Amino acid sequence: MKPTAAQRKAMYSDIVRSREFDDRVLELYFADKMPVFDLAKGVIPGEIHSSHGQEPCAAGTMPHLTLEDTITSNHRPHHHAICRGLDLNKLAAELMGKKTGYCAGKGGHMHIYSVEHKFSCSGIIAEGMGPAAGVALANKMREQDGIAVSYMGEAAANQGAFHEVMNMAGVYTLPYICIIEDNNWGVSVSKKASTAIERNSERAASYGVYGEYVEDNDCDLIFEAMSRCVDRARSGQGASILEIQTYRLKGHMHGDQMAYVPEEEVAAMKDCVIEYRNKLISEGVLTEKEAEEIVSQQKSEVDAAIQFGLDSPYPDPEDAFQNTYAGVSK
Amino acid sequence: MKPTAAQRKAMYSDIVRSREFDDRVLELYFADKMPVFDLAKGVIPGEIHSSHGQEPCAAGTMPHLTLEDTITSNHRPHHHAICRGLDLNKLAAELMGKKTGYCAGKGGHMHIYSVEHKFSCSGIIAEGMGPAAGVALANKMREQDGIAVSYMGEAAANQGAFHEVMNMAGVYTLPYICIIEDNNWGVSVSKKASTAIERNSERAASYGVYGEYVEDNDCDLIFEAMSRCVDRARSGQGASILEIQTYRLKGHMHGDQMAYVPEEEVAAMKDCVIEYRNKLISEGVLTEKEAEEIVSQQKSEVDAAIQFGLDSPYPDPEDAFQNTYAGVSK
Amino acid sequence: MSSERTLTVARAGREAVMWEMQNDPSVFMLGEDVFAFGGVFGTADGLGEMFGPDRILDTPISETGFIGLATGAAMAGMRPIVELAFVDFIGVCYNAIVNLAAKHYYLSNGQVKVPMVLMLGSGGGYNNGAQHSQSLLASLAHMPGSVVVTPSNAYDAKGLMHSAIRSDDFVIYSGQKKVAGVGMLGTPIKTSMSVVPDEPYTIPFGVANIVQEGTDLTMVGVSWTVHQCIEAAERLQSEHNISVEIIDPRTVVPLDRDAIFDSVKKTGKLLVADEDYQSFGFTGEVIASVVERDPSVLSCAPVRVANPDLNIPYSRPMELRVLPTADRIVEESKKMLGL
Amino acid sequence: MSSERTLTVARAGREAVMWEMQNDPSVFMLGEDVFAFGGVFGTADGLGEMFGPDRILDTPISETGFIGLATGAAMAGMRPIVELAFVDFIGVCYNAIVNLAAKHYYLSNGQVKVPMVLMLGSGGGYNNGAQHSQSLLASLAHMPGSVVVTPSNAYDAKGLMHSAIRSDDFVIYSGQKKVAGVGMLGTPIKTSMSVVPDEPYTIPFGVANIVQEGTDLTMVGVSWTVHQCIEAAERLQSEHNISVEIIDPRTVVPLDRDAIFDSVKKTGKLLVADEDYQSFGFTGEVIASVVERDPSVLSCAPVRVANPDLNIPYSRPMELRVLPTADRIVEESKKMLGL
Ligand SMILES: Cc1ncc(C[n+]2csc(CCOP(=O)(O)OP(=O)(O)O)c2C)c(N)n1
Ligand SMILES: Cc1ncc(C[n+]2csc(CCOP(=O)(O)OP(=O)(O)O)c2C)c(N)n1
Ligand SMILES: [Mg+2]
Ligand SMILES: [Mg+2]
Repeated sequence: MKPTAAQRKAMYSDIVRSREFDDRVLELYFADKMPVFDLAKGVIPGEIHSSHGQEPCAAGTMPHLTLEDTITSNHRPHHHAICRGLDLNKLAAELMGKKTGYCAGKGGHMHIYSVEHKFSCSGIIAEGMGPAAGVALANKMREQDGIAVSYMGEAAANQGAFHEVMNMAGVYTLPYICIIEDNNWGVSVSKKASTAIERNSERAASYGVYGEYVEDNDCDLIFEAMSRCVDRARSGQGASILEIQTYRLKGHMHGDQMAYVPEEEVAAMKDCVIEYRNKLISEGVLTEKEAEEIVSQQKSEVDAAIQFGLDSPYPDPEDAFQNTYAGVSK
Repeated sequence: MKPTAAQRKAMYSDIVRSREFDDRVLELYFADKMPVFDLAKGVIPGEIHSSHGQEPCAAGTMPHLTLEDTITSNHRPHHHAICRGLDLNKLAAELMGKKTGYCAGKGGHMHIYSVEHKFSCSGIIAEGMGPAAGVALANKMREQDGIAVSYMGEAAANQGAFHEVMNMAGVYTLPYICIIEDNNWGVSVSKKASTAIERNSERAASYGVYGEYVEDNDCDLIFEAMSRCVDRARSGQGASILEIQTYRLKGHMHGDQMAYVPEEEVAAMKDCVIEYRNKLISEGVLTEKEAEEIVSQQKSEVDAAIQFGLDSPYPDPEDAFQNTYAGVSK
Repeated sequence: MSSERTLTVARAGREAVMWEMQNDPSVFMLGEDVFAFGGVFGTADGLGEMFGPDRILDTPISETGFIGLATGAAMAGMRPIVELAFVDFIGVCYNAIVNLAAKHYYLSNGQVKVPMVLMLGSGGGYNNGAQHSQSLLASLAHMPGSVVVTPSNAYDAKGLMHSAIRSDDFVIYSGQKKVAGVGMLGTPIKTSMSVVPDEPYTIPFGVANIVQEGTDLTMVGVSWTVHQCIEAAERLQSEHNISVEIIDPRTVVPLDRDAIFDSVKKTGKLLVADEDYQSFGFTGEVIASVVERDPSVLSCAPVRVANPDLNIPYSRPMELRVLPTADRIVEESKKMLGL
Repeated sequence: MSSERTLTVARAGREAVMWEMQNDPSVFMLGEDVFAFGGVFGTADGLGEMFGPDRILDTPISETGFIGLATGAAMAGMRPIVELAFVDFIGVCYNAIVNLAAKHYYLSNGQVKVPMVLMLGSGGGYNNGAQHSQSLLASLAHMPGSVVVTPSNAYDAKGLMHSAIRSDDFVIYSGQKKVAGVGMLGTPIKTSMSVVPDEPYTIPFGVANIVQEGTDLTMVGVSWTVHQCIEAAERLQSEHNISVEIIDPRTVVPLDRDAIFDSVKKTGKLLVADEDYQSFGFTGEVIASVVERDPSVLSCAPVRVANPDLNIPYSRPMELRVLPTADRIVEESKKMLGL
């Protein structure tokens, strides 16, 4: 299934929104960590893994998912959260550890939960696969609609959980899709140094599931490939591995200088926001003016969200003792 | 490489030796656990996983390995230990928890170690793969001869460790062979119910390693397949998965009634000791008389070993406190 | 109509599972060897036939995978019961237990519930070697976010299983293999069997059971060691006229520190028995919990009877040496009491 | 020629690694991001260039796999140093650590040695969320078969690293991220830096360091909490003229129980500070170790300052609330001392 013009505009809008958000976070991140850089300082502390360059992996896949479907993301969750439609205010506030954030500050950048969006993420590599497949299992058992999708990086495909969950997805014919965003790096280790074969989608053959590789970080190609995987999932044909060639434009986390990435590789990295904009304009789907409107619209929403976060209060220290158990009072 | 007549006789002798040992263990196992069956009772206590039916997987592969090579086995280790040439006396004694056993009673049936045979085994599924691949890595780093082989069941190929180690074996081009004894069952779960694809050897493609499937539990076929894997390992071509179709004749552990195995499947199970004997006799490699001599020779060695175990003393309770650390005194 | 039935721990727990499965379609079980085999320790005996393979789901040997799946199913509103057989296997799925299932509720600030039960079989004493005899309770109880249940008798097993399945929290339900009373481990421990009502009933988490009252010495045990304490107490009573109070916390998370403290306040003496490795474990926690309130309640040094930090040897005499048996408890008690 | 150099913990530890690698060809390092990146916490900074990719081996994100491989390499006579970055990742490889590497020596009755070092970075306090801030020491120290090392300063870091690499035992070398003094975590903690001799030297396992002598109160801390104790002690001294004795066990397995007991015997008061989850952990073990010898050495209830059994919240005010800070230690000490 090819995306309509409206869908393409929406995807463009989504990647811009995600990019604007990440740009503002990046700015804020470094603003108050000087003169001695300290992860613990500033309005946005801790490690931040931005989605710069990988936005199409989310923007191209999410249009196929409804609110009955479930998503698990990983340590690099901003593009997934934003393209899933999470509220920017609550997202920004969570990154700042504010009371108004999705988890009232308990989760942070790597632990964003929105139960209404059936969205969660976590910081342990490949950890999101099991829960996603488990939701798929639950839906299948209850003969209920809803598929499940997990997002992760190419390096995560060498974690044991990948193997175990994909095999179970195959055995139980689950409505589940494992999306692999191949940015060629797991922190500082290149795919070649960590992965015995070229294409993780070919590992689908080990699990009796469908595998597809999208060789360019392009919203349209991703949209089409995802439609095939989603069709399979919804029609009872089982699980897929969807592997997307993408680019990690700003290093593993904020502060990573990428000294280990060969110059030629850096030079060859494509910026999807520019590429897709040019493509849509050249194909007459979007005018320069519309594109600018989208950018300024998203910029202002992001600015407002950041401001919301900044203006929000911190939780009380004693809030740490709330919601420890659902039913047990210790 | 095809086995010579002498090698074939030796393999026959090995499978007989292993079978005789397991038969005597089985006998002893139940002899003193009545009237109320209790795993903790008797001269051989605990769970015992016998090798009945799987002997060729060890007998056909071990002839290619020297004392420079390293072997890790699993929870079903008797045939591996015996075909590797471990001392029957010490083996029997270890199973009885006697002071004269390989580990002076600390290890037991699932933890037999013989450093001179570079042999170890353990009870956690797929746990032996990492250490074997690690020895292979060490040998490669030191440019030292010696390959490493791990033995396990087909159900172990669904454990995350399998994936992680095989991928590393591929990435580092290790002189390592993973032997999968496919007896179609992991305790009570059939391969079909647990494994998304038919052949685990095909998973080799996920790791850039060599994969081979031996479709019959025959010492000669296994010998030949192993020679190809060993050649690759010794000549720097890297790792292999060698999958062997075999039969678990006596259930998962002693006491398992195999109620869950379909009758037709039980009926179709081949007994390698009978099959191979008939084959060698019909091909003129062995006479009936020679075969009988081999059996009685092995029987008497096994009997002597069992007697050695029975006659050996138990360790002192306080021996539990010995060899806790190599260098630390607590 | 309630008949007087004496059940084993395994059967009592299974009865609760059965009732919940019959009455709540969101409850299902998954794990290795549950469908046709009924669970390695009989926890699912007969359930396969009763509920079919879709609700009693056999899994591959992929513990990280299936605990991950169960967590997802629980997040989606199901109530999975995961059978892990040996607690020794937590090593291959510790992350799924402590970093995944045990963290969602808190990190999501209560948005995401994980109403899941993880069933484990712990303990040794039957010569099954170092990787099939461990207790490992502390490695689980140490981590926040889960409830840890350790029934010692059939009555508690059933009530706590009902509570576990109905709980909206992630509950680790740790059975002890010899306490369970499964066939292959010989005659069931007499004191583990109880008259069990037909009807479902629940037992609250965090409320200790005072197994017997006494005045001279408090013993705290969990699961198997409760019975070692009972045996030791009988001998101390009959041979030395010592009156022992025995506390069974029943759940180690949350731990009923009040009950333990109150008892020690009365007796002045504390012995803690645990099958797990001693250091950084249950025994230290119990002792610290008492003395951090008030060390003056102790009239002499408290005593720990646990595994002396050794990997578990296979051989019978050595394994018996490391187990916290009634013999060791009697011996240590006598020293404590100056007998 | 020995110059007076003040080093950070990370650099001092790395110096020992470097020396051992230069002098013993069987020593090598493996883990994620060690070659080009120098280790996430700088533990391998510069080593890649120095020793090349064959001795500073980058691995896939396959912790069970590479700890398994390292164990095998160690069995074959190599001396691998495994870099695991965050201790939080033990969840995915707990089996390889506690059931494999930690069991071979004992189960083989001493036939098979596993001379391997596992390096970990523990601790929070920099808003990195619940899966990148844990301490988890007890989950490792509870399991028999490994040595667990926890240096709090540069001098100890170097000496203990030499000891760890030369040891024929499996050694878990747990660094605390903020104690390490790595760039991205701000200014190094002053008291963690020390003058470090150029020459190699070893520090024995199981011998505590008495950080400072005192007469009124004993504080026991590990790694980061040693520095919280130092800060708290300074304030108690200057503001209330309280003399604190601070004990740093340096290795938690084996634990120098004698040194702790002797100190408490002298001061009569015990406070234990630990960044790990409180229950079933280090604090309970230390307290129990003292009172099981003689509870009468305590003149008042011992106190624990640890994580109050909560998953670690991301947000700064909440995270600070659960950390065992100097503030909390001062406050608790004052209560203890009736101030
Ligand atoms: C089990 C585990 N091991 C290691 C890490 C540390 N870590 C976090 S992200 C990362 C790299 C992940 O690479 P990839 O999966 O390709 O995702 P990317 O960062 O490229 O998006 C690593 C090693 C972790 N979080 N969990
Ligand atoms: C991690 C782990 N999970 C489960 C078990 C329990 N277990 C022991 S053997 C076994 C079945 C193994 O099947 P397979 O690998 O095919 O070997 P086989 O017994 O058929 O020789 C299981 C599930 C274990 N020992 N370790
Ligand atoms: Mg990547
Ligand atoms: Mg099998």
